[in-house]
Amino acid sequence: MKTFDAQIIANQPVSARYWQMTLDTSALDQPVRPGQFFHIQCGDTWRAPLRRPLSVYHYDQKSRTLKFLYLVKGIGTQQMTLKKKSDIMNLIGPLGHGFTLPKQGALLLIARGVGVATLHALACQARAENKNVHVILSARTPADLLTVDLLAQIGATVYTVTDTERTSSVKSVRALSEKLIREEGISSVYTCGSNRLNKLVQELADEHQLKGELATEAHMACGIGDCYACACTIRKDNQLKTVRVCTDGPVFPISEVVL
Amino acid sequence: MKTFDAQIIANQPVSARYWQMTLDTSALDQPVRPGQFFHIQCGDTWRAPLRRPLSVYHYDQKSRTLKFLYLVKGIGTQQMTLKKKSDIMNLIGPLGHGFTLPKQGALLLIARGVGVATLHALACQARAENKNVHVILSARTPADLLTVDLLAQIGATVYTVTDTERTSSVKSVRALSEKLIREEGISSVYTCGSNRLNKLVQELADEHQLKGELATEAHMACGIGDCYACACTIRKDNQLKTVRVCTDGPVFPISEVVL
Amino acid sequence: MTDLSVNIGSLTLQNPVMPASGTFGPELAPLLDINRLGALVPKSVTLSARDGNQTPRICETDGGMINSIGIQSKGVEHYMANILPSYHDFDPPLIASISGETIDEFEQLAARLDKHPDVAALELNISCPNLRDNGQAFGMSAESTFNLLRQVRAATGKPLIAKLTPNVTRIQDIARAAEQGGADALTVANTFLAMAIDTETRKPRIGNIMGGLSGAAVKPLIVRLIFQAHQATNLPIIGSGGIMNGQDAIEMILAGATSVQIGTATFVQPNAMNTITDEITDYLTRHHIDAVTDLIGQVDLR
Amino acid sequence: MTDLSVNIGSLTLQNPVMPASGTFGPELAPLLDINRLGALVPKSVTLSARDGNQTPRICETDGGMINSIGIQSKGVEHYMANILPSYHDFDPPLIASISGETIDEFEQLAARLDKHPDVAALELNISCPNLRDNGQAFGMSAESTFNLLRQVRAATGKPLIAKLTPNVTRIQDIARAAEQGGADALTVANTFLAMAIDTETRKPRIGNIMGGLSGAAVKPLIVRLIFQAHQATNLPIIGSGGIMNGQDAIEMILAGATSVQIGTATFVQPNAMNTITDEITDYLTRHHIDAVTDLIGQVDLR
Ligand SMILES: Cc1cc2nc3c(=O)[nH]c(=O)nc-3n(C[C@H](O)[C@H](O)[C@H](O)COP(=O)(O)OP(=O)(O)OC[C@H]3O[C@@H](n4cnc5c(N)ncnc54)[C@H](O)[C@@H]3O)c2cc1C
Ligand SMILES: Cc1cc2nc3c(=O)[nH]c(=O)nc-3n(C[C@H](O)[C@H](O)[C@H](O)COP(=O)(O)OP(=O)(O)OC[C@H]3O[C@@H](n4cnc5c(N)ncnc54)[C@H](O)[C@@H]3O)c2cc1C
Ligand SMILES: Cc1cc2nc3c(=O)[nH]c(=O)nc-3n(C[C@H](O)[C@H](O)[C@H](O)COP(=O)(O)O)c2cc1C
Ligand SMILES: Cc1cc2nc3c(=O)[nH]c(=O)nc-3n(C[C@H](O)[C@H](O)[C@H](O)COP(=O)(O)O)c2cc1C
Ligand code: FES
Ligand code: FES
Repeated sequence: MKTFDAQIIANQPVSARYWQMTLDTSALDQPVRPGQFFHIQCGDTWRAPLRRPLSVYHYDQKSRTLKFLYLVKGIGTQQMTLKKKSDIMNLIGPLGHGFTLPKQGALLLIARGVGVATLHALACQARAENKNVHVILSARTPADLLTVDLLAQIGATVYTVTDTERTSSVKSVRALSEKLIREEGISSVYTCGSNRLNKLVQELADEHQLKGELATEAHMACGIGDCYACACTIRKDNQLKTVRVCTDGPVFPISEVVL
Repeated sequence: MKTFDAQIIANQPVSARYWQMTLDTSALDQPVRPGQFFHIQCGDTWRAPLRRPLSVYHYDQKSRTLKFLYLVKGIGTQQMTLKKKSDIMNLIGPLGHGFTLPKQGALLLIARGVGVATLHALACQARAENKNVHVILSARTPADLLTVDLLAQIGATVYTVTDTERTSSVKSVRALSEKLIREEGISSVYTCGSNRLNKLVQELADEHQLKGELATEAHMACGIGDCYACACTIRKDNQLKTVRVCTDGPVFPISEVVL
Repeated sequence: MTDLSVNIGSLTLQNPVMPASGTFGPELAPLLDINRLGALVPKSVTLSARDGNQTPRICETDGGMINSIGIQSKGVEHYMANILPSYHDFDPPLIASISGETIDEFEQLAARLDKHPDVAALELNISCPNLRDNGQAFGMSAESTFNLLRQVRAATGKPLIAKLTPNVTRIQDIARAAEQGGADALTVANTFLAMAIDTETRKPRIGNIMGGLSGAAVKPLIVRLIFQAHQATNLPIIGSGGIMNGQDAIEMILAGATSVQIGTATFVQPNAMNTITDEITDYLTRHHIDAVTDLIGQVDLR
Repeated sequence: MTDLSVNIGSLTLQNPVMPASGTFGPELAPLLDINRLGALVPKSVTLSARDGNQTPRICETDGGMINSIGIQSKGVEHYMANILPSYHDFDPPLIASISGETIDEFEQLAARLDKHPDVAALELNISCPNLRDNGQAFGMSAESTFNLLRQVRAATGKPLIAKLTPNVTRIQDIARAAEQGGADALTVANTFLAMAIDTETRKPRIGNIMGGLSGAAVKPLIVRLIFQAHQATNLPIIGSGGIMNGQDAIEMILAGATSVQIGTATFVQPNAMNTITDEITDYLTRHHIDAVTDLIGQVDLR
């Protein structure tokens, strides 16, 4: 973890509401793991003093380039869209605990909306380790579906479900997931982006004895474990515990998460 | 007076501490007089909500282009330097009472530092009306002297005095002024930019029975007469009165000014 | 059609947006459609003439400004002879802001303006931080607030709006005191006592050393004060402090305000009040809300 | 050589810059040179374990942030066993911030920490807006401030720093009460009670409804409070609230602060405290001032 400047290689929209930023992070001297995040100064620190947490969407160790996929939401991400090639971004990271890959078996990733930004890096790593990866992408509309082609390109099998096509109900996703669990040797399941899907994955992991992990979100101030802004409750050994998403997470075993 | 947008034609430094901005003010439909000012939104209205008053440095009625000459001082003027050709500035103006020209006789203008920004437009108008114009420019260093060539170009006679050359004492300026008053048929004298010179001009106007005017400065909020932020005290008919620089000034008869 | 009208005591306003005293005048006419305002609120007037405070009277701070104008006024007679007539041709009702150094002065001001047909209501500026030493004001004590209101109430039948100071430990107590004293509404609130020092000259950046902070910086404090005052009383509240856009106005209405006053935003953009009114309408339309009054105090506490 | 050292009661600090409680931890070590701080101030500790408040616990506002962390603490025993040791290897003295719901809790906390060799002083958080209903705190009453200080004073010989709340009508009275009760220094001040509402969801943007405002927005209010407290007492003052750079720190020192605490600025840039220390040195050098103590309270009132 360090504070460093990174130069923008590219920053452009990938759909109506989502942008992608590519950074030259040669200043980084630590490995970056899927599920970890960076705490980013978006622009005008006077009006908007707080940094914004963004997951590693893609990290290339060789070229030391880092990519974020971000939803343009409020003032911070709006300011990010104003940044141009060669501008400098100030980052803290890599932060938090990332995903752990299963020793064996295939992975099932279930992402809703921008949740795919977080799971994408995991898909890449699993494919690099030659594991089978199945990804269910859920979104409001087909136009909101992100990175379908890229995931297919790296050899993941992608299933898309959307609200407008009425294919994204928890019931349908459960049916699809159970089919994959039965047929594809899924040993672990990962999710990010929707509370309803979190619950589903928790149930699936429990019912089918799968390793399961969830990437959580919380409003953050420090991002490094000092301020307790990002508290969430987990259950460990049947005891409720308040932990920090930024340092104890953002990835938690799905069995520990209180939904 | 109106609120309007103006596109930047040019914005560049003219010396180490001064910049000049040229605006396309075709939205303006009123005459603009020397000594009047505009109230300008400099940039980030979140951190710096207040507008900044800047005098008309030059206004060309035909092309409707407006120029400001500004000292880069604090956050507002610093933000102005970040503006580029084609960017839009939001202005209120023209505001305040400008200078009045003498019916006959020559003009003596005594400016210190950026005070010349205000007097320059007066010199232009007086020359356009074929009046003789003598300008004493005072500054810290020769490098800080502004618009010497331009004033000479329009046919004003320019005298420069500086602190580093030890020619700018009130005593020297008085001697030079008295010589000009004696020899050049000066009927009116104008000043802007220094309290010590204001006093001198008040004395000269009194001693030599000249028409005299002073352009004053004050911190402003509204710029249009509503808020009483810009109060200053004047003496009229031997009574002290609190007036507003933005609407009752910024130009006052030198005899009324309390220094 | 969206209904923007609101009631402040017996007064009905066409919309909730009005100027904050001291930041408004007929000079704005070329820059703003004054007839689209909910009400007109001229600068506070005092009984006899006052010169106001030393200069500089304003300075800028991050996201705000400090002022210590100190009520420059030519007295109530001049006000009636010159100021009130300058608003005569505008449609919205006029709320006269009055300011005194003693309770008796407030009473005399109210009595003097009581019969004036151009005055629709009185706003009692019991909260100016720029009049007395160290920012002291009547509104800092529940007792003096109550006494002041009661005495003024006896002097006039016009609706009385008590403009509270935010510089107190418990605004609830002051709000209740004003209500019990006979106020018809509250303005929450005046400016926050503040100070800034120029580190280069080491001088205060305000001639009067301290002044009142306004602008975006104070909004989260004002939203809290409105919420607290709304819980403590049944009076309609006029929210004031840091409103820069329609969303800020809606935020204050959700916290409990019936109406809002705009000050600093007018310095940023002279037609801010018109824009804010439009943005309130847009918000109501987008959320399918028929009347702005449906939003008052409707913050969702679960 | 510029002398940055200052005294807070019997404690000598190598420089005036220290963290504000709740915004600092040993986690910062890779991002900040902790040994260059004037003192270390961990998060406030309570007697027994507390879970803290509902989420969201923070939100951003213009030029600031609201927090309602609500003192998440594992209790004083855990503090002594785990938290204090995590600072053991750093050089600067440690100021333990303690927070209680009753005066007795404060006393017990002080007594428990009194003999701990790693604790150089105690900061009494009598001003947390996030513990009790509606932001109530001991520091809102001169009487309870005096009583609390007197009782804690009897329980420990360590220097006592009373952290005051800004949410009061007259900070002068509270400052004097703390002084008379036996405080060695004052921190001026904790956060301002504030509220923000999301106009789209109509929900409060803080789980706990209200929280404490910090950051650049509050600086002009804190400068005023420091100035007032400095005029009212002889105690050294630690200024806290809105310091973003060295110039802000100098402004507070000119107003009367001996030392400063930095909170929100650390979230903006984790090494902010080091930068601010450098900027203070630069200022002193540029102005040919030998010792930072020469500036304390030196605002030029003419
Ligand atoms: C560990 C982690 C990883 C994330 N990864 C991504 C990602 O890869 N791509 C992406 O688009 N988004 C991601 N998010 C969510 C992202 O941080 C928020 O969308 C973003 O902070 C919103 O900022 P804003 O200024 O645009 O919105 P605003 O609403 O203006 O933000 C105001 C404040 O609320 C906080 N906030 C708002 N929404 C969220 C949220 N959902 N989670 C946490 N804080 C929030 C902001 O950080 C800020 O402090 C992640 C969140 C976390 C905690
Ligand atoms: C009628 C009038 C005409 C002016 N014409 C010119 C001009 O043509 N060229 C030029 O360079 N300057 C001119 N000035 C001064 C100019 O307005 C200030 O230098 C400028 O506002 C400084 O802003 P800043 O943000 O750079 O400085 P900051 O110090 O950051 O400003 C902070 C605040 O103080 C106010 N302020 C600071 N200095 C002055 C000052 N000298 N007078 C009034 N307010 C001040 C600002 O308006 C702002 O509100 C004029 C002032 C007035 C009143
Ligand atoms: C320059 C200025 C002058 C003011 N004069 C008065 C006044 O005369 N009477 C009064 O009650 N409030 C006065 N105020 C306070 C405003 O009416 C208003 O309460 C405050 O500015 C907060 O609103 P804002 O943040 O929208 O500016 C003044 C404020 C400013 C900025
Ligand atoms: C996230 C957060 C947590 C805080 N926790 C505490 C605390 O536990 N005890 C305390 O006395 N003050 C606490 N504070 C207040 C700070 O110590 C400090 O007084 C305040 O933030 C003002 O300073 P700033 O503007 O530099 O942040 C906290 C502030 C923040 C932002
Ligand atoms: S964001 Fe500060 S502890 Fe997690
Ligand atoms: S600046 Fe408002 S009256 Fe002059």
